[in-house]
Amino acid sequence: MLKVLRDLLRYDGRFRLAIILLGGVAAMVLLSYDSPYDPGKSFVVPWDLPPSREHLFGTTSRGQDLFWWLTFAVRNSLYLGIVTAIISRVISVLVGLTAGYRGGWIDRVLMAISDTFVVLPLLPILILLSFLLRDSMNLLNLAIILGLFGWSFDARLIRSQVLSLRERSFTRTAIYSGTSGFWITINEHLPFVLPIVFATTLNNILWSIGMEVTLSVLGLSDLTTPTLGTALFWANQHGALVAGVWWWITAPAVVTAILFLGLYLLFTSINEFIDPRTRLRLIGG
Amino acid sequence: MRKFILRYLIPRIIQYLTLIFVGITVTYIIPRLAPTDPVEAQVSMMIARGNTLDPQSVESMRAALTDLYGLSGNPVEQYFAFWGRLFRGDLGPSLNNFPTPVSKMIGQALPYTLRLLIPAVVISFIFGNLFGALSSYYPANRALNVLEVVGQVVRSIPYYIVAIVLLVVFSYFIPIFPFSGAYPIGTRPDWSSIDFILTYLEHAALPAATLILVGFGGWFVGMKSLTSNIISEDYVVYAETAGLSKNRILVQYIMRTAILPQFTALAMVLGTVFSGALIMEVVFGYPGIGSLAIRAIYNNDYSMIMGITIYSIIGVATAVFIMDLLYPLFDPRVRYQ
Amino acid sequence: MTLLSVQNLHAYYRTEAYGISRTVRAVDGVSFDLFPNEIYGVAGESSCGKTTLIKVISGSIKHPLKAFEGSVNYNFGDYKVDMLQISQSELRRNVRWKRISYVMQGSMSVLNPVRKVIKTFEDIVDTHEHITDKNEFLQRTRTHVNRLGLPTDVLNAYPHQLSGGMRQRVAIALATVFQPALIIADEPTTALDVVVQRGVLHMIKDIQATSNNTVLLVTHDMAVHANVADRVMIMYAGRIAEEAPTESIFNAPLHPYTQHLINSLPVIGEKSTKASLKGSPPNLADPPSGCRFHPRCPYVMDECRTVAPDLISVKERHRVACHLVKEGSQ
Amino acid sequence: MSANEKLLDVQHVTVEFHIGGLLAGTLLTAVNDVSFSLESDKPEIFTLAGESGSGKTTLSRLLLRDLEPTRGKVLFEGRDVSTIRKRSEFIEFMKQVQPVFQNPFDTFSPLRRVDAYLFDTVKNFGMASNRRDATRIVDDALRKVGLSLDEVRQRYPHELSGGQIQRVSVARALISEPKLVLADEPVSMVDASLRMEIVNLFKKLRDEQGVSVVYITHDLATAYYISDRIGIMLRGYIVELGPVEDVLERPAHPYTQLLKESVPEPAPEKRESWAKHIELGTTEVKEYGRIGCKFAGRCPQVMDICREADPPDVQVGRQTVKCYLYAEHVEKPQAGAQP
Repeated sequence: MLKVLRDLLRYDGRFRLAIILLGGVAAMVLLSYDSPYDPGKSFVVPWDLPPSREHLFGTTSRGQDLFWWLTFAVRNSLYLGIVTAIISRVISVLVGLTAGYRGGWIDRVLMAISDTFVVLPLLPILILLSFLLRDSMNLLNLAIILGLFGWSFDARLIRSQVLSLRERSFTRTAIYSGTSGFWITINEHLPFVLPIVFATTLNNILWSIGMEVTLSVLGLSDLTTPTLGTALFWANQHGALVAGVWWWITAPAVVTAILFLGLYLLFTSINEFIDPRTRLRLIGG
Repeated sequence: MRKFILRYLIPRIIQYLTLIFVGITVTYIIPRLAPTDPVEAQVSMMIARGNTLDPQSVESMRAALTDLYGLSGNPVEQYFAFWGRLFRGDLGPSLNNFPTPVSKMIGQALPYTLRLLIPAVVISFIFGNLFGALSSYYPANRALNVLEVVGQVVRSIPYYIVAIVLLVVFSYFIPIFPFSGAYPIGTRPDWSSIDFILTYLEHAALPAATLILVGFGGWFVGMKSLTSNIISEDYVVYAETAGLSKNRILVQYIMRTAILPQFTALAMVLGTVFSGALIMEVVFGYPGIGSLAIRAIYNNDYSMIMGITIYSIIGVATAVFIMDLLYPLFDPRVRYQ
Repeated sequence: MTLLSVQNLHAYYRTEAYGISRTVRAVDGVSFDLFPNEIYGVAGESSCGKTTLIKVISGSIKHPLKAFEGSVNYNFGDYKVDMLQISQSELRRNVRWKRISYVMQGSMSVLNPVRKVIKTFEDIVDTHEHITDKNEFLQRTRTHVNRLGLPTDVLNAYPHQLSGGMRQRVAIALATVFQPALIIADEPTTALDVVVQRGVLHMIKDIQATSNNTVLLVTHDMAVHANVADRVMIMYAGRIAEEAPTESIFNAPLHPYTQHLINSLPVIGEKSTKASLKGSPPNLADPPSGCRFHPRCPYVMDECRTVAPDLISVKERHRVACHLVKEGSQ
Repeated sequence: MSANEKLLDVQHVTVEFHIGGLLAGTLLTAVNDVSFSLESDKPEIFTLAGESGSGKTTLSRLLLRDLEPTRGKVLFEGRDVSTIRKRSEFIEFMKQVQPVFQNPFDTFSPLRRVDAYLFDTVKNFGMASNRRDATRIVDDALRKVGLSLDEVRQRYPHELSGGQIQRVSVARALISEPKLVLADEPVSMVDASLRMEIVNLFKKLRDEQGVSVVYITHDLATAYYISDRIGIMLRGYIVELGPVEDVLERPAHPYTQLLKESVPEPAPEKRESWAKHIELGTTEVKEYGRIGCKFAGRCPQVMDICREADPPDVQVGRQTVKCYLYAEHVEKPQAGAQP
């Protein structure tokens, strides 16, 4: 594991950049535990101050220190992303492996459902849903909803991988070694599916954080919880740009961009590394 | 032809109908999951906001809402009544602009969204695919590598953030483009005037640019990974060995096959791009379905949100269906089984 | 006169990934000549370097493959060229297809899947001769295809509508539109059934017999060489083990490896026990010292472990690389 | 088990596939009314030979209970294998019937070590109660194929040669001491210098372990080399069946004759007969749908009746031939058939 990290650090520029960007993000998350200000309170510092040594990202029109407020926002957004990813991964792996290995009508039904989820315009539906659940909408509920909507494409990906694995001779070797379906899935198929699961996890985190931003900007999430989305919502509410408080919009946008870029680079670099083809090339196959 | 209908057409029609069926059913079920009585909540909210409505209007609104939520009769009857109304194209009146029908307002906003969405999709699809293919065919080209980095970066960032960045840069720090709207406040749309069309384009520039940028990145990266596989296919290697010119190989041998899965992908992402267009309208204050939606959210115009959702589902499903039907025109492998 | 003269060719693959670099010595010191009007067979097991050899002599060297040493000289009579020095544009203009054409391994999939077969003919002919009269081109292509015994319908079909054998024959038709001096056929019948294989090989033989050009036939199937080739080269681990006219290779093989290849072939009507060689073909990233065959050779001597044998001529047109065989002797 | 019970008895099996289409589509008969049997008291190597699309692989899946026949029965030691339902019964069946696959580099997952499959087999079939016994059983099986556990322990497939993996594959099949091994093209992807070793292994299995082998191949030369009996398949039918010497030295069916003649011999002096021109049908793909004999389109001795109905099975010497040329009541053409 350490060797893998060392190799990636040494030979992959994307990975290095990802580590630097995400290192910054991780530092913010850690700092949030030692924040001098309570993010729930307003007017704890002078308002509308531009970025300075004292207030790294400036202060908002609501009298909050933007840097410290954003440390909470990053933490909460990541939390949302990870919870969503876990929920949707569980669904997509279960659906994908089942549809792929069982085949037949189970496969057809599961894939009809997942195709529908792929194609449906999610935003209007999420708007409707969040609109109706606005009062009980907190970070966890939003994560659950996004998780329930974000599995379909990846399930299809996993299914098609399993379908092709099922036709490979080694699956039949395992069958005639007396191995049960469960262990075939675990021992023979999962090692090929894991890279997909991993890659899609990062992708899904990106997607759900982006969705949260979108819904928050529309005023449809729990606006009292600091997230990257609500940061932008409040900036818009106070007409930050018109009022000349440009940093209020710019800082969360830049932090979001850094987080996304970091995760995306990590995704592409690791994805290439754990691709069985690359792995085979490495072990000399 | 019979085979084509049975093997290609019918499965797709079934898929189309399933899509609409599931989508609409989900929209039907969602309000029923809400913890409070939506009708009373809506009515009291409207009254509390001090909208001056005479008791008769309140009653008819309550009736309209009950009808809209489909709350009269047992669940099965409700469900069928819901479908019945859909077939009549009747989505009820907007609560905020009572009694203007939702359909009419959506009808007015839709052209703005489409005028933004369609050119953006077409432009990003063409250029993203073109440069994606070029970049895998000429891996050493510096300019293409720069383009790839831009594409990769932009692709991963949500529409909203890209829009904000463009807005801050190009209308705040370097004020080239207008802040918001489809045309200056106070002007009347006049499609015969060149000046009007120019300002219209000027207003559409940033939202369209955002959609194009993000779309470009997606198509670029997708095409690059597709073509980098196709490049090592036997028939491409063969064409190279046969001495065909690079341009001919790129267009007729590489892009021609790689573009086919991209058409399928286009159908798949239409829903996402549509969602992106809605966000653009919100950020840039551009009149369209997205602006309609955000106003509906602020004004608690439930029937409008419901209408937008249903229309979006039907619209996207239909667009995907049409693209599926057109696909065999491009792929002989489907045409002649 | 020689058509092609390959001298001391060394072509290696060099790859690097995450700090692990590998050099695969796929072709390591190969010299041979090709003459006009012959079918020259190249035989060998998987990863003996035969495919790499073809890549180099057809001018398809691409990273990570690189020719490190040696020369590949063609003499087409009116035009002479060194394949290792030629520019891409010249290669395309003067050599590809007009003088050297190629029937690829897995030729079943050389046709563009989304275009009709005739379009591929059109692309190739237009590239090299610029079609001005479309009708004349169509007429000429139909005649060409007919002469090779294929129905003209295939021209208007998409590749997926043709059977594997038919696609293979179309690929051969494509390779012969310009009557090239050299046709390189890389495992042209490997995926085909025996009956179809026979038909396809007949087609290749007929073409050679009528146009008197040179065919370089690469296949691992010794029985095919016995029936098709005029001369055969046996490759082992990136080097030539033996080269001789087909009759000599089959009736008087000198290299222990060749002897084994031929003696171990089962034949209908003969049930005597056949044996395998011990060990496995070497890994070309780390080949054995001395003679590369020595770990598997039944007659191995001390000399074989340290000194690589030279490829020597034992009699006319018969060369072998083995310490057991001395120059001029048998 | 009664004395005259057969090891494997295939009775008139037919496999039909529906191709494409939810509602319509075509019916493809991959295996058509095939019957043959293997005796239980006399181990033998039985070859099913045919070209791609002849149905030999479908037939092998049928014997492995991977597929169910549309019609007919496969009996193993008197039991209809399609009645195997419970997992425990299937395990018992698999202990007796084991496969060896074609592509050595796909037989084991490239991401798993090969010995894991050997130990899995021991464990799943309940062959050993502890690790030491398991190791001994695995090592014994490997020794039967000329390897040892030390040579394959902790090795990934790519670290072994094709020939070695194929031997490991045979060793795995031998662990449960089966009575029947089904080998589907086991040497077609193995290098020539290693091929005979695998082929000889099957002979050894028959002679020393008493294992019967169903050898599936397109290669008539190796078939001749190792088998006792052979069945030639064409588009789902067995067109000729009998002792391998009779079938391949004196083929009776015109298709077998064409096949045998098309096999190139490694003898340059015999070029002439191979080089005799043959007519290649352009309709190879359409033979499946043909009514009557599937070879009628290419047969040099074709008669009208061949295109009308399936030919009968006729006993010619020790061979069973599916051809009208040998049927008594059929008017033979003037040209006459070869002996």
